[in-house]
Amino acid sequence: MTDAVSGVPAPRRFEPLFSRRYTLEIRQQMAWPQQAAVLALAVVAGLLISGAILVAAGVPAGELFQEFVVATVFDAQSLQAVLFQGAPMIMVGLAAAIAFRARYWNLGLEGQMIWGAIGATALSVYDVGPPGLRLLLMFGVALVCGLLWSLLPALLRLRWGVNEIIATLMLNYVAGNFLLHLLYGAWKDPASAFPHSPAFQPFERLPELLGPSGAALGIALVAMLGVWWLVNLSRAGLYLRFVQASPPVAHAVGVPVTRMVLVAVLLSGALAGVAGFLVTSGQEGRLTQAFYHGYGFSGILIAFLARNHPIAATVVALLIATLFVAGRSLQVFYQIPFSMVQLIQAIVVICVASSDFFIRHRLRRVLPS
Amino acid sequence: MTPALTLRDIRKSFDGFLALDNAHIAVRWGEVHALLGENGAGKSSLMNIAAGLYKPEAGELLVNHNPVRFNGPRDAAREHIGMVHQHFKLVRPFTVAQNILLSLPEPAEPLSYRQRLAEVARRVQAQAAALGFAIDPQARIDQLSIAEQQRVEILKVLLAGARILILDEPTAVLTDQEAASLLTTVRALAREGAAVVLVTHKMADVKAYADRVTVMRGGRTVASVDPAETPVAELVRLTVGEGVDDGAVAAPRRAGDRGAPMLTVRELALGARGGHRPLDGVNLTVHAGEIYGIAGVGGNGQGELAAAIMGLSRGFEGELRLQAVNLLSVSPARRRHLGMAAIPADRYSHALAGALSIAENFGIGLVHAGRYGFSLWLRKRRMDAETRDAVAAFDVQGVRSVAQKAALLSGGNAQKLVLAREFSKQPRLVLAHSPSRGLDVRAGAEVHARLRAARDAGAAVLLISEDLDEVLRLADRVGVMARGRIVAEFEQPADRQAIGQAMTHHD
Amino acid sequence: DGFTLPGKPSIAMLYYGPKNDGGWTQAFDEARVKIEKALGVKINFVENITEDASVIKPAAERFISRGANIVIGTAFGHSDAFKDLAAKHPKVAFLNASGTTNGPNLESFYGRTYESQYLCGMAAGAASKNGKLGFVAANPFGVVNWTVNAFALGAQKINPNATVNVIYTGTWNDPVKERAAASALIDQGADVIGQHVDSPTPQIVAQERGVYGTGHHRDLRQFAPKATLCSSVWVWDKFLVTELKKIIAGGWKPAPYGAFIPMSEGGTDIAGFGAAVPADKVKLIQAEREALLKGKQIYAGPLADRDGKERVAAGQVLSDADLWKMDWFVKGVVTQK
Amino acid sequence: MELIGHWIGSIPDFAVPYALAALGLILTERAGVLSLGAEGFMLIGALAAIGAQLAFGATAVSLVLAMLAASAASVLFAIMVVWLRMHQVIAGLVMVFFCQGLSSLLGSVLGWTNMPVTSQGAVALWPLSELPVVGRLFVQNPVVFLTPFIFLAVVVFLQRSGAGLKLRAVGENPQAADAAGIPVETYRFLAVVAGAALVGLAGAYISLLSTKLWIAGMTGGRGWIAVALVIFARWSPWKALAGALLFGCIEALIPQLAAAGVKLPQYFVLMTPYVVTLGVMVWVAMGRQRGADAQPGALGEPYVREERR
Ligand SMILES: Nc1ncnc2c1ncn2[C@@H]1O[C@H](COP(=O)(O)OP(=O)(O)OP(=O)(O)O)[C@@H](O)[C@H]1O
Ligand SMILES: Nc1ncnc2c1ncn2[C@@H]1O[C@H](COP(=O)(O)OP(=O)(O)OP(=O)(O)O)[C@@H](O)[C@H]1O
Ligand SMILES: [Mg+2]
Ligand SMILES: [Mg+2]
Repeated sequence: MTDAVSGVPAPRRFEPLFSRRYTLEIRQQMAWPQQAAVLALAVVAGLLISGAILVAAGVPAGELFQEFVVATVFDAQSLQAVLFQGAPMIMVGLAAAIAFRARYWNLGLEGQMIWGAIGATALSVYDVGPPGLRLLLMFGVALVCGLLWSLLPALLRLRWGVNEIIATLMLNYVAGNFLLHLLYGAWKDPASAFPHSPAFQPFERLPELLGPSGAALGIALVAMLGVWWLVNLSRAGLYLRFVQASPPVAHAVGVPVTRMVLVAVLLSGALAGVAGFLVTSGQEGRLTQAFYHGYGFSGILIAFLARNHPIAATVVALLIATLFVAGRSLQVFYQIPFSMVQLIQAIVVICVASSDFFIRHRLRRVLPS
Repeated sequence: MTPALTLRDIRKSFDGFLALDNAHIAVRWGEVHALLGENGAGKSSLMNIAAGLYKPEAGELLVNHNPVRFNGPRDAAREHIGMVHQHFKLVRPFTVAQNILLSLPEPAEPLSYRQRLAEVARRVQAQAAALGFAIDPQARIDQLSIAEQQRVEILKVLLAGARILILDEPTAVLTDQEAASLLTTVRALAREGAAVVLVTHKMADVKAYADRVTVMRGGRTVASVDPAETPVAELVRLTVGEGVDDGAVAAPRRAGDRGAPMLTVRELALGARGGHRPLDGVNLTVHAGEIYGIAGVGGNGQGELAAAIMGLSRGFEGELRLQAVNLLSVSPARRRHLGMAAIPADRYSHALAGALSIAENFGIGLVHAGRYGFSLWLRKRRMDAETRDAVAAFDVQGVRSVAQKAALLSGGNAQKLVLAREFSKQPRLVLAHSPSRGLDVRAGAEVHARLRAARDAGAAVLLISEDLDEVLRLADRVGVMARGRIVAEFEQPADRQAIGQAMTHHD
Repeated sequence: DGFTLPGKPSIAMLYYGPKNDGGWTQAFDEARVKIEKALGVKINFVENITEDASVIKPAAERFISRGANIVIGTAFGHSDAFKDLAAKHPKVAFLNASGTTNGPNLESFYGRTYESQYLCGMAAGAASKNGKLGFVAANPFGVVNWTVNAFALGAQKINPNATVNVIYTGTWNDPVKERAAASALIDQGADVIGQHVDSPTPQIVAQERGVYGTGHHRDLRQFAPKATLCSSVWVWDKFLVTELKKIIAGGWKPAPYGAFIPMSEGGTDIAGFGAAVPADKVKLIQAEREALLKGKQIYAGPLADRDGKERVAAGQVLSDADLWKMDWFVKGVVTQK
Repeated sequence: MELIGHWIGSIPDFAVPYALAALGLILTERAGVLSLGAEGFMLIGALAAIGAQLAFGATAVSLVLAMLAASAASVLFAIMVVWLRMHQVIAGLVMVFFCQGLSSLLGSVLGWTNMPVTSQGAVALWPLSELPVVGRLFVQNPVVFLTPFIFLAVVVFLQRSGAGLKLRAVGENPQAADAAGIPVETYRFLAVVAGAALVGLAGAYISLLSTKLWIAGMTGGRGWIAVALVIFARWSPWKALAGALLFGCIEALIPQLAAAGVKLPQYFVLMTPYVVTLGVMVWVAMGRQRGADAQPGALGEPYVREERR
């Protein structure tokens, strides 16, 4: 019968790997202990690969643990450094998480940080407001400036569907150049004529609270609680969950989708603006050229790794800060190039992101061919 | 007659859900073999396995007595198996010829792309003519009607050399005439020696066109019988099992029982004048305390009308009033506040967020009104408690906890959850679009009962359904929709024949 | 009094960029090797310490916690962090290149690059046929502006009508922008390209286009042997070896406003003369160099800016403070603003 | 007039990397894979070209090796998005980060940083090169002259070949493509790898043919502009070419104006490429008609055969 049929037999085609024995299916839900196990395995895998690279680069294998764990976490000074770096990281992590919850790719965290810092610094440069309130005002203005800078791409996206990934990214470059414009122009430090703003007055710097990073960390933790409240305990959080799950469903069941996206994006911008304030007022003590470098990317990774959960984001931010500090220490003592530290971070993230595959899919054994 | 395709003891599960267990079917050359079963019985899954798209976990596939294993549709095509899927597998921005070229095996002699397209176009026209219709190979898929798209699918399968044809619910989207013509063609193919599997819900089609029928229920094959010797009642019993009765047709309400006009639609239109107009001046009025049923072949503007009422999209012209309020200018949230309830056709696109919990999906309906706290505070506990009550009241089954994902509910129970939410406030207007689609008979009957109850409580119910039986069973008044307008209205009891006429012969 | 190390010297350097950046940082790395030899000590270093307190402090703290007692920074952006660190670690000596902060155990230092760039300008003026010079600069502020002006003044010493067209690229190290700038300048007729950016790109472009150039940071003849007339180079080792010896000897007193090193004490110098500079002009340049070593001042009055406004009165010398703030240009300099 | 001539002559150096990168991205994205990793692949291509040139000294060989290197890096991306079905935006971002780290690490470890190379110089396309004003447009390195042909080849492949049809089908509707027997994963994988080769070529152009040396992070955001270009070219190669030319014109004009001493606010000028990108995106978005959207139907969606849709 077959022979009588028309048509030419097709040659054998390359079939994807595994397809003969296994089939891929979407897994609706994985119990959280299992999820945690997969995640932990992924992190371990990432660290093992990284460790192998470091050993190949000349770090004695025996000292890796010492450097990464003992010297970083159990050393008061390093812990201080972790917290110092951690506070703005938490802020950008939260900022990214809240935007992603509205399905909005805010890659403009750095631009919003820049504007937050510019806003805060303007008060210092032009001496606005009484000294007693200055810090509070700087905080507020940074918040508003970050928010306003995130408004433009949000409106473009909501009004005309302009891709926000590109728009926010391009606006980072615009903000960065505007920052240079100020620092090489009107705001150049008259004391040294160097391209950074005049140093802040003592009352414009975040005070020490249980250590140099205490105040910044305090603000970050309050922000974390606020975001957690918003997404978990408030009605807006419920709306936001619908927007994240499915915008068409959200719209149909009466969630004000546009307004929720706008709220989330503006909040994201505001948090990033405050992050800019934390760095300038808490760490640098003035507006500098490159204070924001790397935060945008870190924020996105933090949010992704934390599954956009505010408390998880805080933990992940501190872990990433630890990785940075440990990386710096490797850099210092083993002449490991910084790019290797960057590479290691990328590898850990790739491993964790890949582990998602096992959380969201299942390979089911089928009849072999 | 020799067996063409045999599937034996097939097992298949999806994410832990056993969709097929011990399923079989044996199709012979030269026969039209009907595959009958309720929604979710596993018909499509079984046929997807035969077409090489899904892989079975256990069981055997035989073509002409030879065991085969498929790694993909290509392998099935090599065994001359071709399938027209329930949801068409066409690339919309491509032309007919391009779509067909995609699934053809590489030609033996080297031809340029252009030559191959020309060759395909020629064969398309020839094959179409042989089947008794015409089609433009250069037309883009998104410009074709559903029936035309289906013809493209059939041509695709035939031109790829298929001799074992699987048609998954081909008549569901066709008018009676179109369906009749398709099934006649199918019979002719079988007479020429092909083997045809016809997946369907329609007993009449089985009786009229099938040589043999296999019945599935709950993922198993329950019987394989000769339709000519089996009465319809027996076929129904085989498909749905014992003891289901949705026959309770309440007496329709007479004009005198109706309340004031609730929903008024005047000259509702969508699309550019002169161009394609999915809605082209719809006029209808639904009164309080009545069910107005809209019958019609799918794709005649029903989806757009539902979208207009629910507020899913913009760009509508004309008038759409709930009592005095013009709905077209208010948001879905406001519409709900005004007392609209909606049961959309596609649950997971427009009613339920599968990734969220049952409680959230229920609570979202009342949260706007401030029932579960104000904007900065969500009264979760109250929401959970009320969800539990509603789930019990509406008999939503398979709920282990209200915190479980809505996506884990089966189709019928998901629909009951939608109903529970939509009827949690006394609605004044209910829009129900194909509310029992994808539900088994029992669940469908419950949905119908709820709609009647809403009507009896004084709501205006607009029922849009492609299932004429459903409309006739529920509606107090029937409007027929065709080409984007209501072409006829009938008072109940309506003449089924006349409605069928109106659905297809208009202007 | 003065600062005395508590123990044996242990030196650490914080590099702003990667050690092989071809410019600023590489100059320090080359100096490090020489200093190690001269002092007989091993110097630890770490790369990519950007101008970011959260990066600088942990790195420095790490070194200090493992025994470093002399820490050398290499960026003006390290200044504030070094100020804090110096206050926190009074037993550690801090040095910072191009820094702005000083203290009892902290000294910033920088070279008077205008001296060497002046000589480069002379070479450029001598090699130029049409007197149209180009200059690729990074960002417009004091330390860059003074090299631009010195370059122009040097060129005008040879050719009074020489003009300098300057393009600021806005970044220190973007070879793509530097190439575009250098090409555009050559398109506009410039036949010698000076530079104050980090990469050797302007020299490479000059060589490709068959014109000349003068380098900055390091001897750039390795990149463009035909084109590079000479380079303004850092000789950090000369200054640092002396300064480190002072620190090790004990009783070190950092300069209260930082060490602003003239060519005679290290800091900068010029390297190499391409064949394109005529021998007599080479002699002239050598003579000027000797004069500078003896204390000749470049920014000596009377000196007016390009708008004719007097900037340095006759008999005066521009103060260091005014040098750092220089935001004006001498006659013949064409800039974007 | 003089200025215009020089300006026109320097346009290709800016436009060609954008054009090639955008073309590579179109090839990838037409198969339904959203590729945000362009910046990373460009860096890898740029580094590899310099390394190869230092080792072998033959421009053509270096360009080919650069393309291979970028393709090799993209295999990781392909594994992530095609096999592991990772979120494509995240995978792209991670890829950029990874390639930044890898390229600057290798660049410094292998000693390729700041090592100038000589490569194939400009050739004149006589007699066009003798034309007044626009003549300089025809004195360029050979890759510039090759670029239109590369475009033509890709357009012919996409629009006039069976494999191109299949690739687009995979990007429009992988369910349908799969049912038609097209190996979806294979096509996507190859589209990623082939697209990355072109993106790598763009990077190699910058390092090997334009700058002639490697410095870490030297692409400076140009990969992102290419991503934007693809979006506002609505995935059409010819429109992307036009967009790349527009960008080339603007970027080439800036230094020319500066060299001519035109007074411009420096840092605002440096913003222009980004502001223009944004402006064009808004303009395209505002003018876009409903339904007339050329975005591949399944862009960014991972395909799982047995997934219910
Ligand atoms: N790809 C899939 N992923 C998960 N579940 C699936 C998938 N395909 C089918 N199912 C489930 O398997 C069961 C059988 O579905 P199938 O589509 O085969 O039914 P059917 O008989 O064709 O129904 P219908 O008449 O609605 O087409 C259903 O419960 C369905 O939800
Ligand atoms: N970029 C182009 N430049 C010039 N002509 C083109 C171009 N693209 C398509 N065409 C012309 O338009 C006609 C339509 O193209 P074709 O049918 O091959 O593609 P298509 O399937 O319509 O592609 P798509 O739907 O993705 O646009 C072709 O005959 C070709 O001559
Ligand atoms: Mg089915
Ligand atoms: Mg077309």
